[in-house]
Amino acid sequence: MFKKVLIANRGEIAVRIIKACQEMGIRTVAVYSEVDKNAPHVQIADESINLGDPTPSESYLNIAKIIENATKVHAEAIHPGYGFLAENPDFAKACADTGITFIGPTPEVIRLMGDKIEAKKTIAHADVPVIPGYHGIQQDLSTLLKEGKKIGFPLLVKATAGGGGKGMRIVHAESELEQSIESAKREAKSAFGNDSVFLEQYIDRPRHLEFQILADQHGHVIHLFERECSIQRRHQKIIEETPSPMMTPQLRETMGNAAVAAAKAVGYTNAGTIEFMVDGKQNFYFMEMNTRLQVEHPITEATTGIDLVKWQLRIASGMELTLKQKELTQRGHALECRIYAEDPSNGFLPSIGTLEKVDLPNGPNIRNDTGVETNFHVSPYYDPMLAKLTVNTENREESINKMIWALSHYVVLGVTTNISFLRKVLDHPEFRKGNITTHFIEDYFHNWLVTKEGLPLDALIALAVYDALHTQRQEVVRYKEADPHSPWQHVGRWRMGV
Amino acid sequence: MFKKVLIANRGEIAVRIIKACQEMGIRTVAVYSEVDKNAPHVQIADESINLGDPTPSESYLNIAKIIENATKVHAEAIHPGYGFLAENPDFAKACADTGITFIGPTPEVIRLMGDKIEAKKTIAHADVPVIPGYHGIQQDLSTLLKEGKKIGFPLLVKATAGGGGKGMRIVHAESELEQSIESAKREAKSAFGNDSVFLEQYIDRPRHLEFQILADQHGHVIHLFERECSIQRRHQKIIEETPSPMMTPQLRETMGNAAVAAAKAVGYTNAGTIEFMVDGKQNFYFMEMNTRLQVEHPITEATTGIDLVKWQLRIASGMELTLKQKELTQRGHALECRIYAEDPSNGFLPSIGTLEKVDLPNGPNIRNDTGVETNFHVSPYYDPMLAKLTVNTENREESINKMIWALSHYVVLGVTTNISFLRKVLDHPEFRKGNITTHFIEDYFHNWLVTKEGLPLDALIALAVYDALHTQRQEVVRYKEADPHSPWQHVGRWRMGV
Amino acid sequence: MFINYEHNNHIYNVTVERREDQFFITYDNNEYTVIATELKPGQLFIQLGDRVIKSVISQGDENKFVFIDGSIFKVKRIELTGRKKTEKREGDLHSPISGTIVSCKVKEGSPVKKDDIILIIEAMKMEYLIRAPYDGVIKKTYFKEKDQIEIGQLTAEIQKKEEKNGSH
Amino acid sequence: MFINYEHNNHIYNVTVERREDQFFITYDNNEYTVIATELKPGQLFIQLGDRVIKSVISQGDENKFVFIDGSIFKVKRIELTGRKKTEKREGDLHSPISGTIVSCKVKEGSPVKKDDIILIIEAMKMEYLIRAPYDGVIKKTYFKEKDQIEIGQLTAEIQKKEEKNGSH
Repeated sequence: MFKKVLIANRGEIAVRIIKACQEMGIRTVAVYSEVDKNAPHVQIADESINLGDPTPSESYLNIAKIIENATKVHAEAIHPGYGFLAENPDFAKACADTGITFIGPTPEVIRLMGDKIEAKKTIAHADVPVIPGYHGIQQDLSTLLKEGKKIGFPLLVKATAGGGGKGMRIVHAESELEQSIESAKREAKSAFGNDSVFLEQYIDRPRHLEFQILADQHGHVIHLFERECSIQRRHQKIIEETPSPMMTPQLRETMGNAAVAAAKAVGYTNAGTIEFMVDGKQNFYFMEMNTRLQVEHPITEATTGIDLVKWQLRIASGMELTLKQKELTQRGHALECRIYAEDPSNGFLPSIGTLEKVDLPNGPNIRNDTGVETNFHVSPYYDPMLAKLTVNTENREESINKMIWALSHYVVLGVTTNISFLRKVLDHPEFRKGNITTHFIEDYFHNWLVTKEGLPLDALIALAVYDALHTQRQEVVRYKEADPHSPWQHVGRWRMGV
Repeated sequence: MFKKVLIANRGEIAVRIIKACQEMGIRTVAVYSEVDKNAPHVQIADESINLGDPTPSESYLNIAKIIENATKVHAEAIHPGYGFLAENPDFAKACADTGITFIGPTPEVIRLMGDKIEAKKTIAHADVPVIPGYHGIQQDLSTLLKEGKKIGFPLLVKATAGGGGKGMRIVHAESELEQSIESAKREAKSAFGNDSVFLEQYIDRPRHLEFQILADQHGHVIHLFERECSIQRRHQKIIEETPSPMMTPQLRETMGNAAVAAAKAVGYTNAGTIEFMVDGKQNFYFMEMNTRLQVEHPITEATTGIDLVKWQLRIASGMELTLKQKELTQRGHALECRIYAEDPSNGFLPSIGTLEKVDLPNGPNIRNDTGVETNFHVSPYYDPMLAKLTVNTENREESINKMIWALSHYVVLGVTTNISFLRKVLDHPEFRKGNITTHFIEDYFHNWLVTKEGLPLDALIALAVYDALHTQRQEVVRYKEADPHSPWQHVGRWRMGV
Repeated sequence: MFINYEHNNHIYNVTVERREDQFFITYDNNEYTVIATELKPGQLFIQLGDRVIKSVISQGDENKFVFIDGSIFKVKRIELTGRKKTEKREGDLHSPISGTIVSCKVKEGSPVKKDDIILIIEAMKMEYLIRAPYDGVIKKTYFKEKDQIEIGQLTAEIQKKEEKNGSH
Repeated sequence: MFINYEHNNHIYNVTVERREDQFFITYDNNEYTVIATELKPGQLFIQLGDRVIKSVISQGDENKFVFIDGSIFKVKRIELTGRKKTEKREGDLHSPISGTIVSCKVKEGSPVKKDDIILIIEAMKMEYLIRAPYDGVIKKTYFKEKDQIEIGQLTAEIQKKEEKNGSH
């Protein structure tokens, strides 16, 4: 096993990986940009390296700087987390070239799966169903317009290098096609440095299901069952669960086998995820493979009892995957909510500011993954996801109730968050019934507002108490500053009946 | 299901029960004595009742006061937790007489199992092995001395009404017998109001194993596998784990069936625990039945995925136990440490004081059950257990490593705790091998000292930094108070080089 | 002590007097007597008769955040000194976010139709569009490509088509 | 600034000077230069060259508690003004805990043998025994049954057998 691992990431995922390493006796090295110098992942690591400028390209995305530092501190391996460099084949290659183990698949597999067109072609050869569409190299507007019309509407425009909903547009009518292609290309260029897009038949109100894969370097490949990730806003997941309320044992076996076949077809190693789109008739189509740890991996850990990050480390160090498909069990039900600094009643706009108070819910089977704390400043440089909240119980209904309890005790003050919104989604009758699709938020929460009503009486009472408790002190201070020679007699009005 | 439940307890167990109720939509009522008025269990409950005087008999043990208040607030049921009134048949009876559901077995079963003599006789009839001994009503010294000599040495003197090691003595030679009987009787009188004792053959270096039982009011009884609780100090458990490192599938089935038979023999309902003593040849003997939730229930919850408190509530409300023995699975490994305010290098003497800082470790599969927080005052009125720390992983070795990591990040300042001691026990080679008995602490940690060495350099550096940071501010304030007209010039010595 | 709280453009007038741990609060012609403790900074435990109010309050530079019963409210304490609140205007041309201008689609003098894109702001790797609220002519633009923009800053002014004179 | 820390009857002499977030510490003729931040009250993040020291310190009435590397040390900051520490005497007759006297086995004038029980203190439902440290005669008892006793209080005085004169 490695003696020292560098974690090329920040936030909750860096914290989570550092803890796994430390439990295994591996020394950890955090990297950080200026604005993160006191962030939790830096505090918890055994060593840390300042990468400087907070602009991602200068720090968390700077391959040369990270490799150079990893060499300097003698890190034997680098864990990329998710996002940033996790799916960058050049980074994986640069690690290999320097003799550092990249904790993930080979650069070739990352490159292949990163090219959404080639990925689909390769996977289709393994007899895994894919969606009809145009995945050609011709990227001129007229070709794309022509191919789009051939596929018909609705259709999807998506960045070839994409992920997380960036560079993605749904086109409902021919008239929108041109502008959508241009806008998707511009966003793709900015996010991935590559403006190539593909077009696909758009399935209305599908479910998003994915299978977790673990594969070692000795040819063993297993899946750890499904995750249902249909609840999305702006094409990004906000609530994930397992097992899926729509899943049957037969379909689970069929899809699980397809996922293993897909991973085998590309010679996959380490942890990865095969994403499928499922229509109303239980037809499923390969969408893409994420060649890294997934944000929502905790729900799989909760229901299988497996620690995915520890297995990533073991596999990367060359150990054999001793878990057997037949011995794996999926037990109970787990639910994850992503806590975002964003305003759900205003288009989910990110919210920036200082977290004046963070107080997390805790209790049996409540898991908090967080990279922030009281006084942390949420900056515009990085993703506005603050934390993840995961619960697991004996069944779906209990998980929903536990999650609602936990969200009701989740205190984050100083920025607007999606916490109240998540509670409302979980408590929606159609969600409770399990009738969910990727359009759930649009269908039921289109013009949602946090508070149509005004301030409740209890809030006014609490505010008044707070101000009565705190004004006195403030006013005394103010007075002192103004006139230090007669400290008390003018303060009367503010010193209430003591 | 109940609409409102009163929790007749305090500390971590009251907090844990309140959370379970709230997740199920049940309104909760906390009770507290004066010293607990701002305790976590009061903060989290929906309502709370002041019982007054902190002396247990005036508050948490005061049956009349609790019943009266439960009636006043219209609580439909009372959960007694563990300790205090949990195994008091008069309390269960008083609840029944007032039309309040006692969450536990019937008063008759509590009374029977509370009488250790009658309990053993009854259980022996169900063909469950018990240890040879004297369990007679004759409690005069000469009878006890005569019976003791008949059993031979070593033997055990134990309070009939006892539990938790109170009123218990091991007698190694005839010469110690008289004093031990007297001292056990005195302690039993003080703790339980009953000085009756029994004598038993003493098994040298046994293991302490127990089986968790759930039984509904419709005749269904299941067990939820074993817990190994051999690691004890002063006859009280401090580390528990499941599965036991000595357990085999065959023995598990035999003992599990014996536990279910014992529970059925007494018409048991709700959650309970059958405690066994196991000798070096895998012979097991029934010791006693605890007719309540056990302190160490979280390790069973972690490995079975079952929420025991929620099932207690369901069973008490008359619902059927839908869990089937065959469908239950025991997965992975779980470990619990009890965090005590006590000094392991000084005879485990309880430590009293204010918790100046509490900061708990967190991470995947780390569970904190706690009833204290920063600024909580640990008083001499109640048990010095502050919290429980539970971890679960894929196997025993990983659990030990995770627990050591968690204990190394467990901050409790202001009182002496057993945290460093627990780490040393877990890291002992014989513990790691699973070679544990109830004598483990005596055998390997008899004269243990926290620090033979002095203060490490890092501690001195941290202290110096701390004092440099904090002295300045204090001195400035002190100065200001002394002479408000010339605020800065005299402060020089303390304002270091700003 | 008289206090005015603003929440969602609504103003609440409250008075509070304190006597040790007792607080006398009036709102909307009702008086409430409560007993309160601040357990930890900002964490209040308030008893109003039989009822318990639990709340966590934080004091930012401008706003207070109030956590109560699982909901959070953003509230401003204001002085009523005759100043009128600036009303939110139809078709907001203010930036909803701090970010970078990645594209400016109009010039001063350009005619625009309702919902035309005026400029595109990128923040945290997502794009936000500022669209024309009505048909008209661009009177002034305040930003060009690559400029930084702060939340609330005005991006442009439009002369509305139907209007006779310049201001809107 | 000169500081003396006491831990386990040992005294450590340290000096510290501060310049912004830099601290110059000398101990045992070595100087250490560190950069330190107090992340949260009492939570220190200290860089000593390549090495990071993480510590949490609390300030009680008398003692400081230092959490470092998973261990906790109880330390007292003391002024060295010529006062001598009171030495712990052989056979401690001071109460190790605050509690209630449940039984007093001796009277003034009673002869006792080494390890005889002098009194029994109950605290938190457990019993603690005070035993005679040597053979002798009880010179004075300070408590009777049902009395409250505080940690550190002297329970009794014994006149040692071999000794010629009264004091010990």
